[in-house]
Amino acid sequence: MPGLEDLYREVILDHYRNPRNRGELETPPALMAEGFNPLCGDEVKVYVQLDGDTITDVRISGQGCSISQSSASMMTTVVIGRTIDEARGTLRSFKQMMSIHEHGLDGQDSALDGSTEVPSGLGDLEALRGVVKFPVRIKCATLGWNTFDQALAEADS
Amino acid sequence: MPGLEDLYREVILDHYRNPRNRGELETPPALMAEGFNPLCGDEVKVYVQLDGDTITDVRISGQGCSISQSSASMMTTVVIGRTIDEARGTLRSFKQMMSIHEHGLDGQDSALDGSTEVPSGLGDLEALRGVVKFPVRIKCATLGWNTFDQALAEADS
Amino acid sequence: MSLDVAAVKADFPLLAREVHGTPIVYLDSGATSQKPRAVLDAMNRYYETINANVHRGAYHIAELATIASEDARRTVARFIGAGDEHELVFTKNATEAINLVAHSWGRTNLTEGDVVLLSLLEHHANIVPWHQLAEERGIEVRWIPLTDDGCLDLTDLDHLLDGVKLVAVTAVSNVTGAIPPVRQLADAAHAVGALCLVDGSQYVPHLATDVTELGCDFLAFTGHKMCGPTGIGMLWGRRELLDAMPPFLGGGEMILDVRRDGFTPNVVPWRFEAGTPPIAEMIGIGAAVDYLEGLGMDAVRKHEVSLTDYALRTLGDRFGDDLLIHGPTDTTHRGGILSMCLRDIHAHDLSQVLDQHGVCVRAGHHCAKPLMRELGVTSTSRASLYLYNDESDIDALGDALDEAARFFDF
Amino acid sequence: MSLDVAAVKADFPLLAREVHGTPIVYLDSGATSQKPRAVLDAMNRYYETINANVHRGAYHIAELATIASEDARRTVARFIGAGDEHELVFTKNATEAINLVAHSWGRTNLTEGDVVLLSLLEHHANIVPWHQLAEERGIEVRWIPLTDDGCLDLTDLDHLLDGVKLVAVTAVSNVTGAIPPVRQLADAAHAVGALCLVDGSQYVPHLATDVTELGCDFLAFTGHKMCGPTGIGMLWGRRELLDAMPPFLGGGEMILDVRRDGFTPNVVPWRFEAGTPPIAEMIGIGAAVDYLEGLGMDAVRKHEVSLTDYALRTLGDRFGDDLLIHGPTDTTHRGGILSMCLRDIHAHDLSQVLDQHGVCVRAGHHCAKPLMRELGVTSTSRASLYLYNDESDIDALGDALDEAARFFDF
Ligand SMILES: Cc1ncc(COP(=O)(O)O)c(C=O)c1O
Ligand SMILES: Cc1ncc(COP(=O)(O)O)c(C=O)c1O
Repeated sequence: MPGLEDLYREVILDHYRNPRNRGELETPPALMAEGFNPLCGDEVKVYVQLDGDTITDVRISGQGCSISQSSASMMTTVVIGRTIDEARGTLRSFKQMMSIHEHGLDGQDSALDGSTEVPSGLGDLEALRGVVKFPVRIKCATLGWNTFDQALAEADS
Repeated sequence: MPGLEDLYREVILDHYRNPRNRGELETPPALMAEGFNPLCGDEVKVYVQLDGDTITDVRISGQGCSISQSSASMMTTVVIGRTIDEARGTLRSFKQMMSIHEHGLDGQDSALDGSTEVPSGLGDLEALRGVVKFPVRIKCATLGWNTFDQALAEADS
Repeated sequence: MSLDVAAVKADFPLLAREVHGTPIVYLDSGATSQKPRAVLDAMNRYYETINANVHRGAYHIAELATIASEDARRTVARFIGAGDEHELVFTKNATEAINLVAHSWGRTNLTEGDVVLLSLLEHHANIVPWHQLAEERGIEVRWIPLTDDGCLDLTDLDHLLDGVKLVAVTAVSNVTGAIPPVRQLADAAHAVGALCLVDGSQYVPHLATDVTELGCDFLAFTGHKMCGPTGIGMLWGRRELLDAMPPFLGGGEMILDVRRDGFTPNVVPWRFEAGTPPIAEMIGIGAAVDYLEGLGMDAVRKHEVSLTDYALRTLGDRFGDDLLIHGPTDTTHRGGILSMCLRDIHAHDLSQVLDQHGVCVRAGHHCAKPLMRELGVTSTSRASLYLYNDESDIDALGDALDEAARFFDF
Repeated sequence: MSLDVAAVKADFPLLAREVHGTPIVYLDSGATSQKPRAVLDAMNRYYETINANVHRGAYHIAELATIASEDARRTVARFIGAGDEHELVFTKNATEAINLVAHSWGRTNLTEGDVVLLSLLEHHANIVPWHQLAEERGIEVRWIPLTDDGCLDLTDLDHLLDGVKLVAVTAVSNVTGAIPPVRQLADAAHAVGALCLVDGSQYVPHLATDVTELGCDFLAFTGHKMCGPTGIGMLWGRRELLDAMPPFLGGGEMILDVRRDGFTPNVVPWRFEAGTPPIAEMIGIGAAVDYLEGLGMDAVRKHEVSLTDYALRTLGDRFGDDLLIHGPTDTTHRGGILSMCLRDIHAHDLSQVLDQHGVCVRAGHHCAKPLMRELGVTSTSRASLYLYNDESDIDALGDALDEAARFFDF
């Protein structure tokens, strides 16, 4: 039976209390996407500033629970300074970690044959691993990431 | 547990084997209505010839099971020669006899408070009383009658 | 007659279970109620002894299944004070019931510029079908505003009713518990030649219901919130209205005849029940109504009012301004629904901590986003009461809220 | 692997009952199947241990309910060979599934003069929704005729396909058991740029199903005919098609956002599942699929083919020309459905006598009136077989037919 300490790891609470990179960026030049968590009504806006292929800045606005806020906050610290491809690689790894129980709970990206391997190399983000034991909260953890992904998609189009 | 003999009384089988007043009448002057039993697909046409308020002839065409055919056949023998009002009285009595279990199985005329008294004075028609023990067959027994009623309704309009 | 809650609780198998090592405290009946054993037994009995398709079989168990399911229709019709059971249509849930009205009555009677008047208390089920009609037909969706305490603001009603063809309102808000004056709204609608649809999803399970007293033209409600199974909802409509409405879904059961070039629809209610009906679920909802009638709806309501009083009072005492409970404070004008915000702890986090203490509440927008925006929140934690809850459940909620306040105290 | 029918029979509680003092002989699975104990147990377990509304609760039993019901979606998707469970939409029955396509895809893609091509084998569920669209939009409903032995006459197919946007056919006739060449029809439809909807209501319960092999774009089927509960049906559709289709019913669950002035629909499949889903029923159909997969669909089919062979042979021997059984005689091209006429005894009378001997068959038009007219009958008595039937059931049917012939021998 998973307990609260599996979910609310200290680093998560820290990012929740002190979210990094909150705010907005001017659009354009920044890209922006808006995401909803249909379960709880949370809305998040993710702003992405690119310089060529490099992500030079990311800002988060909107409300959310500790999991969605801290996950988005950690994300900003990981992707700023990376290339789009690198960021997408991290996104994939993160979502793979989250996908263990996600199929069936998320409309966007689950497959019938969910792999059960947990990718490594996510740093602080691995603190979110406990979320998979609380399937309903997976959507919270991935909200910022999916919205970030949407913003990047605009760069392609 | 009701048995077949409750349903297939001799007089019923007799009317089934030898249906009275089968055929058609020219319309106009005769009135005609068409009825469906949505359960089995049976279709019946009832022709009614009036002279003023008096029913001078009734004819039945179409197919049906023993219950619907014999009920319609018996009906013709009872209503020919009667006034419209008299025929409607018999119709009411007959449907009351049939309504004991009918509510809920029939869309047209049942009430929440189905009376449980069985009217008398229906003559041969009382042989159909056993049908109420077979609720699905009630629609068979009333098909000709309801169609007759519809034909009469045209006289009003 | 008052409710013997201990006995009632014992009727519900799920309430005997534990979660995370503590007895469950189920406070989410606004989302779905638990089911008494009598309801499960009735459905099992159907499946084990008379399972057969209805209306079309001349054999014994098919007759018994037909009678049992149509008996349920009569039972439910009587429960809501309908004089004619043909006015009661079974759907899959309350949502389909409202969509049925929007498709069949709405698309026949509403044209561009016609107004459907909703309240800001509505559940998405009573919003989206009208938005869809607005997109498709250019009807206008207009909103009855709220007062500060979350009731309907009817000061401007005359003006709001201009051009209105349908007033569609909930009888109990699933967020604030507010009970709008449905009768007044129905009368006002009729006075301008409009109809009134009532969303009774949160009303019928909790208050004695009489469609004549409500004065409405349509009443939608749902089985799973009233001790019945999932997979069944109900639409009551006035007979003349239903009789004049075209079919919605097409298929078996709803026809009198089908030809290569067209079809002849059946009479009501079957006209609106295309395909194999939810037979076991009809029998289940019949058993649920029998169960509720056995307890008496007045006793149920009385119990819930006094429990809501207890909750508002004790939680107010314990948490003061730290705990915001939305909605009217006069419990005679509200249902047992408590939408809470504890300080600035997010509803998801709050309900997660509550869950660790066995306390089940709902976190989110409760499918009422326009109302949430009006209340200035994106989500709340909602505790909703029913006949099997008692003061110990409220106390457990208070204890768990205490724990949450401590856990997130930074 | 072959079927141990005695063991299978023992899994179905209802089959142990008697009617009129004799053991029941259930031959009406084409109308609805009996349910194995495992299915009832799964639903009871849900109600007794994890009953909660899905997708919206952060508490433990709500999570378990969400996982269990979404697991069922995956189970059913796999059962029909769908690579992506998001292609599987739960409805209330097969009828709603077809109506969903007619409303969402049909009203978006079909305009006046477009043709929907049906076969004369269709059930009303796959006729009336298109008639409704014909009335509303002026589309044309066109019919594939039949050969003398009740199969589809495809000699003129090229010509029939002119102007066709959708071919909608049953995979097994519920009256004659005929199995049309669905793959050929789907390929022919695609060749002219049309889509193909398959009504799998009588197919999925009886034959191993693979949507890729069928080659269709939509597949509708229904829970209660495949050992599952009432109140649930399924629509499978190709992902690109579903993704592009607008919502049908509006309400909770099917939205991402709702504002005063509009709404944003959810992704598939939830976009098409408005309101509280049939949760217990989803879990029930998942358990039904587990049950069927445990036996193996190839074994089920093999058993039914050999039992149909036995029936055609022994009944032919006993009754000769007195008993007309409609449909193809080659059992590799038909399902276990036997529509019978015994001399000129009306189907209602025949089935009534059969019932007195415990034999349950369906009498009527089987919701396929255009086909009945084509066959030149208003009703037939239909015996339909399933995995729990054996030769003794066929023998009992023969004995009861004998009695009926005697009873009505005048
Ligand atoms: C071929 C066929 N299609 C569709 C249906 C409709 O199924 P349901 O009544 O469950 O919607 C049936 C059964 O009644 C059927 O046999
Ligand atoms: C007020 C109200 N209306 C409608 C509904 C919809 O009910 P269902 O989801 O059973 O269709 C609900 C519950 O979800 C509700 O609370």
